[in-house]
Amino acid sequence: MIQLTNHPIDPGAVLDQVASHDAGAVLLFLGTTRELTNGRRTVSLDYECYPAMAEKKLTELEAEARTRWPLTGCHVVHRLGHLELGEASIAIAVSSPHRVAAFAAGQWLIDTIKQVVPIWKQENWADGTSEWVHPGMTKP
Amino acid sequence: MIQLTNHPIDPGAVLDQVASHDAGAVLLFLGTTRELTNGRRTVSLDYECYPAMAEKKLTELEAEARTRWPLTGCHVVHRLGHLELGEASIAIAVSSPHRVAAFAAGQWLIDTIKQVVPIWKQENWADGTSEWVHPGMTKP
Amino acid sequence: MKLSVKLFAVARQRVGRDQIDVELPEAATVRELRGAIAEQFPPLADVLAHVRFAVNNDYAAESTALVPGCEVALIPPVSGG
Amino acid sequence: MKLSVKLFAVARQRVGRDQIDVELPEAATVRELRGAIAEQFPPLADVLAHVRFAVNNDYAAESTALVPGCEVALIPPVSGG
Repeated sequence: MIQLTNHPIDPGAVLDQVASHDAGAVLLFLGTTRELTNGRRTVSLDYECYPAMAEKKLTELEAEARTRWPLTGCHVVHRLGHLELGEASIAIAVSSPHRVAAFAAGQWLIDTIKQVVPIWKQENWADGTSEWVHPGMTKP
Repeated sequence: MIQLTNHPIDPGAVLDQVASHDAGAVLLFLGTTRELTNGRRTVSLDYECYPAMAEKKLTELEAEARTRWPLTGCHVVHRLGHLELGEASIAIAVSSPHRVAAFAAGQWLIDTIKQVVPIWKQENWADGTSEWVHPGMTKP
Repeated sequence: MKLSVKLFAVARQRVGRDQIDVELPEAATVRELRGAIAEQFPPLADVLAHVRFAVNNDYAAESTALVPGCEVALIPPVSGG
Repeated sequence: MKLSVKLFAVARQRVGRDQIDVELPEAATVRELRGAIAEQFPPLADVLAHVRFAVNNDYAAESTALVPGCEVALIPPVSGG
């Protein structure tokens, strides 16, 4: 299952989605709002997405993860809107009979989501300025 | 921090232990009680440990993980006593500014804990028999 | 033909709108769309080298032909996760 | 000297106690302890090839010398996690 939400992510609810008697390993990854980036202070973040395509890509990636690894559960939630420091922007939970698959699938999902899913974050810096983050794009 | 406990593990409380404004990534690993092992059905597990040495080894491994990777938090809880199907026997939470370190530290911790910490599990099989699990030891 | 292109993040910010209408020859490709946007929307010119385009919710090759009614979006480098 | 050795899991089960007292020459090593246990506690003989020993809460080498009062434990292959 995948979900885009404007509400805070509840890690316990995400874990519940992947619980299974066939699981020996459960992995949860949370991306959280960090205060310092290259020495600059962030006070908050705003996330926006291209909803139809973001849902489609997340759904495709979940299906691909389930094909690549023997998962007993896979759930991805991405937060949108305004996030305060310390809040989670993404939660990825996977469960599997064995831990190697859980780690591999979790790592592949976060790496791939960061490359292909049309979601963007805006850093709101402590100096009052804001800036969309576009990796590899030179500043104007 | 490390903890040995006879009570069910609360994943939310474990995550709270590693929360940090300097963390961009939080990883939680749960080892859970699986129903089937090589086709045999488990109904429950019992864990026992050598308490003084288990605490010492877990504390050493946490310290080593913090030396190897730039972690902003590291918390390991191992459950002891009687566990029903689906319950977590271990929870490992790590947080770090970046996700690569969080994944590497989490994977190293579970791999190493399984090799060196003096904790043992007994499988209680559906056929009524019970058996201590000692990897590599031939059956009597 | 006239094609609507959805804008996000810095692209939306530059133009001040979440969608633009681009004038294109019939059966234009993504490559031609890129050129047309550079010409018709100068504030986007310098970001175009870094963006991908999506057609009907999939990333499209430069050679993909665009047809009336397809859903097109300009996708700056993503930063979710 | 007489040395107490803690037992766990299958070793405890075999002997029916969580500790055994082993008779050893002074300054015996872990290697000699292994031999003495095999001789004095036959139910443990066939597990000894697979176990490690801990002295004062650290895994000990076969050549480690044992002194009176040290805490010794027989550690079968572990299965926590």
